[in-house]
Amino acid sequence: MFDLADIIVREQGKLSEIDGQTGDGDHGVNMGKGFRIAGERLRALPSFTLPEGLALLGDTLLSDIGGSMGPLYGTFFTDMSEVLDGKDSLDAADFSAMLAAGLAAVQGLGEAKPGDKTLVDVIVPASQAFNAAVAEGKSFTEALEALQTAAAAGLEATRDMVAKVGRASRLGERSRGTLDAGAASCDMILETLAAGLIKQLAT
Amino acid sequence: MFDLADIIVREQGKLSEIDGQTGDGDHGVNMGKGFRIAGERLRALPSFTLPEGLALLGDTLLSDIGGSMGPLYGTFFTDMSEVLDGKDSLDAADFSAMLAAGLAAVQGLGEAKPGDKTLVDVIVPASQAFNAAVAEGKSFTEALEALQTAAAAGLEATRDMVAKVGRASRLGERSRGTLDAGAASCDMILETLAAGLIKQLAT
Amino acid sequence: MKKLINNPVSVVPEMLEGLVRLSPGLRLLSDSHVVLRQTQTEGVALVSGGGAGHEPAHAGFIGPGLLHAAVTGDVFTSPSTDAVLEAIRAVATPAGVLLIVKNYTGDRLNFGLAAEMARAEGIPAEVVIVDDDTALEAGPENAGRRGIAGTVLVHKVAGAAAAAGLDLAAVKAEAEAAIAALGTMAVALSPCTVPAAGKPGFTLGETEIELGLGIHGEAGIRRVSMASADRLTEILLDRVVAQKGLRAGDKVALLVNNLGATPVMELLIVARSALASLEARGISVERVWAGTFLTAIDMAGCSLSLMKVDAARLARLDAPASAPAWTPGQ
Amino acid sequence: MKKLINNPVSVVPEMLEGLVRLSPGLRLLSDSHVVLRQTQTEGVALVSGGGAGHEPAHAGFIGPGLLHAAVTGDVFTSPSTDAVLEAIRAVATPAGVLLIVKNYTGDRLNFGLAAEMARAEGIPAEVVIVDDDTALEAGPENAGRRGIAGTVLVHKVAGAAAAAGLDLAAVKAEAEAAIAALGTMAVALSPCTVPAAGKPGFTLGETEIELGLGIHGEAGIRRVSMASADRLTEILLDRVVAQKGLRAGDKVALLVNNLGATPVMELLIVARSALASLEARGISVERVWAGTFLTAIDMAGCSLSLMKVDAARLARLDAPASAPAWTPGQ
Ligand SMILES: Nc1ncnc2c1ncn2[C@@H]1O[C@H](COP(=O)(O)OP(=O)(O)O)[C@@H](O)[C@H]1O
Ligand SMILES: Nc1ncnc2c1ncn2[C@@H]1O[C@H](COP(=O)(O)OP(=O)(O)O)[C@@H](O)[C@H]1O
Ligand SMILES: [Mg+2]
Ligand SMILES: [Mg+2]
Ligand SMILES: [Mg+2]
Ligand SMILES: [Mg+2]
Repeated sequence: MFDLADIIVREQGKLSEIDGQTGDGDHGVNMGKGFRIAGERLRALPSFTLPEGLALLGDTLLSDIGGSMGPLYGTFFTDMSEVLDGKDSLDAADFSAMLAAGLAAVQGLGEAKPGDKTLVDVIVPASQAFNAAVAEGKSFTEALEALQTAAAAGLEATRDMVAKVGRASRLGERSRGTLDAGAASCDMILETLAAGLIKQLAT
Repeated sequence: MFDLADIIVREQGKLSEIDGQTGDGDHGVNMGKGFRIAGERLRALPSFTLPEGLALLGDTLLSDIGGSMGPLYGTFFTDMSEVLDGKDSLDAADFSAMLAAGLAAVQGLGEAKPGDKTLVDVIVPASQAFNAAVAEGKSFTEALEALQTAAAAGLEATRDMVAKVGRASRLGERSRGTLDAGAASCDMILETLAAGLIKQLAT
Repeated sequence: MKKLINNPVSVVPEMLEGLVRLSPGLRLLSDSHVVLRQTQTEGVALVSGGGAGHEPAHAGFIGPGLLHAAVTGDVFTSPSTDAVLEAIRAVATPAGVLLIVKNYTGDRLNFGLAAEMARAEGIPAEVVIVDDDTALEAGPENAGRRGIAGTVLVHKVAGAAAAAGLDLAAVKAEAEAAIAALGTMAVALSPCTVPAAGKPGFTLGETEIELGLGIHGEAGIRRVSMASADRLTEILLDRVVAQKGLRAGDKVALLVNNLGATPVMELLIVARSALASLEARGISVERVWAGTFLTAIDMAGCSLSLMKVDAARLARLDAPASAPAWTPGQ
Repeated sequence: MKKLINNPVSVVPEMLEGLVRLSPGLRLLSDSHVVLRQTQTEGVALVSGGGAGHEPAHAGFIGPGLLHAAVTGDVFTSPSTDAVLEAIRAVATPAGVLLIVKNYTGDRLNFGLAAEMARAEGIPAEVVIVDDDTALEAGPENAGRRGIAGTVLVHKVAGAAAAAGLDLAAVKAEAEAAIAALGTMAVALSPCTVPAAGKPGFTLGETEIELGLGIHGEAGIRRVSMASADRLTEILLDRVVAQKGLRAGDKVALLVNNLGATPVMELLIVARSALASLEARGISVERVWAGTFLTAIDMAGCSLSLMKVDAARLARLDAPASAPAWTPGQ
């Protein structure tokens, strides 16, 4: 969880730069603020479980950052946390359910479909790759690695998309040719979460 | 008279540039507008005497241009014209009286003393030189030539003065080192008037 | 960046403090960026807001006959769901609350979620979405038209309807009808600078201007060469008139809005030009405003809004109202 | 130069036409740049004016309780004697006319000559000279302090005195006392561009600002590095307070004025800062305004004016008045 907060805070300049190409250039500012506050709150706790950490992150985004990412990522983390409620450690099935809940939250609120050039274009292929790996009998760790690869590819695929929702959609065809900012932060988030679990599973 | 209107219109860029160094850079705009309108009005007349021409110029400056130069040059020309009233041609005594009336008008209104860095610093030495030449028994033409030399020297002398009146006076010491805009236009006016008379006297 | 500020992170609280200090009828909800009336009234309460940087909007339009509260986010960033919910709670009456929201994803989500939460608490809450930016084609392929300066006229219509004692559904219906009757288009002569960014959001050449830009410095629909005030006015009005289907004989209200750094001299010249152009089109301007209503920080340029009016809507625009940034139309 | 204009030579007539079209109480004297009230009143009439480029001043302050007419010259150029005389004739009553003139040679000469001519025609006419720019040392070695934004408060005091039915000598005396009680200082973040010149009158570096500049883009008293709003406010107030001999316990009116291109956000931050600073000095701000009152075309920056008030002068500032650019103090 700390890794998650740290990477977003560290990479906020890059995220804003991506947002500046087709949006208003504040994605990193918004995300950085939310994750910095959440990180501080987490560090103040003696200890916390993953669902507790996710819940705190979701709450912070919802109550403190505003913008479009506050509610979208806020409910994303809140709903993921609810699926895991009470659990101290999680297995592949939990993780899959968690991703599904996060995706449902984002789509329920923002109504973005795959291909609309948003974070959905990272969540969808990432969770599909994870589920497919599990179905093929791969280990949890292998499935998480598949998720990482798919998330990065999903981000890369947003480059050639035309935005259909959000601020960038007003540019129409001119939104093609650059990565999507929300997809970029989502790739960081999913890859970092997966890396944390992989590390945990290895010990 | 046409020469007078034409030279001011032609040199307006230069006058504004001088004004820009210590004032607000509009002396040429103001003067150019007044002399252009007066020139058009004069050209529309079948014929006019010198006093009639000066009166029209004074009226135009007073009613159409505003700024500080409207009233100062306006009464300058109006009062010069009144001294000559009804005269068709003029001698050295008339010319001397005319300059005295012009100076009195400018000083009566603007209260500038010699050395204050204004057009007064051209009128005073120019009329003194003219009167001295006449007193020495020089011809009208020679006296006019003396006036031209003195006007130019008077202008040059404003360079080292500190403005005591008008917009530039707020700069204090910083107004030293550049010519005065009103003195520059006044030098043009007196030299051109004198040149016209010299030409007339030669024919 | 040269700005009369102390610190980019404190611009929002400091300017809100300045506003309430200068406006005896307003107060700041403690520890928040919610501004509200000193004394609340019966009947439907109106809440507006959005990112900061649009001053005097939105808090400048709080007062009798207009808004009851405004929620301000960071510069160009929607306020959080919690902040909106706080504002709703602070002004809620049994008659309910109408949220006037501009069409941006962030504003829609945060105001929309807050309205849901309010309803869950038993507060009747409804949302209207303003999408007056006719520079853009709306369609399924994008997020629809943005809400820009015409929002101020929606505040006024809804504020008068609420002050007249209408119920929530009726105030909402009048606001929605006003939105449907409204179109705006803007031209920028210069970009704007977000204090935290410290540099302009885009660059324009010496003689380049941008048509149909957004109020957050988002790209416009077209970059063109500088033209005369008359010509630019014509371009803006052509688009709004065509998109809103206005015809000779129609009656409209006209709002000439300073985007932030436009001198009064230029606004008056544009207003004169717009009035002449509309007259030539046979469109009757029943009311007109020219001033600083909803800005994009320090952007030079202006927007023109037209709202089609009938006698009833005109009466809403004319109804008595008093707020720091409101002036009666002429 | 990017400006919403049609032609530099037509900015003045076009903006005045825009203003009167937007202000039903005002009209333009035909073929002139004189704006006056639709209906004139009994009693002393007030005439103000000067070069254009200071919008909304001066014509924006015409109306009941304020001015009766304003004469506008070319941009930054005093109107001609004839134009001023026309305005005087148009509003003259048997009670006479008071001319409110800012201390510039051109304005003094043209308004002064016009007053003389009016008297010769039997119209009682008096002149007061506003010289509130405390940035400058006044003395026999210069033309004295300039008149700047505080002029607007002089309009208000004199306007209320005239509306109260005082005679010419008494209105003049109140105006002169108000001028003596008034000090202003400005800071510019950017130069201004005269439309006919097409380029800025001076240049400022990326982080340079100018203190004590004039409202025509004349040089200021000092060029310094950009500083915080709090610090700049302190510098301006230090000077005005010292020059006007203000002390703890004194009561003042405060005018925070936009020089042309300053966003509302920044004005509010400066206003907050000025109120806090004056409070810390023990000087009681009885009334405050923050807005666009008297500008230098498109200059970014602001001026702070303080007018010492007692109960009588405060009553003049509070007296009812209505003009396009006037708002009641808070
Ligand atoms: N309706 C939506 N559903 C999901 N994601 C969205 C939606 N609209 C925008 N986004 C995401 O939001 C990102 C921009 O976030 P951010 O810059 O923080 O907010 P804003 O656009 O309000 O400035 C986009 O890159 C996109 O991925
Ligand atoms: N009181 C005065 N008496 C005589 N001449 C003056 C006075 N004040 C200013 N001037 C002259 O006016 C000139 C500036 O004229 P101009 O630029 O047209 O007017 P403004 O200063 O109003 O812009 C100065 O260069 C100076 O010669
Ligand atoms: Mg963004
Ligand atoms: Mg000048
Ligand atoms: Mg944003
Ligand atoms: Mg001038």
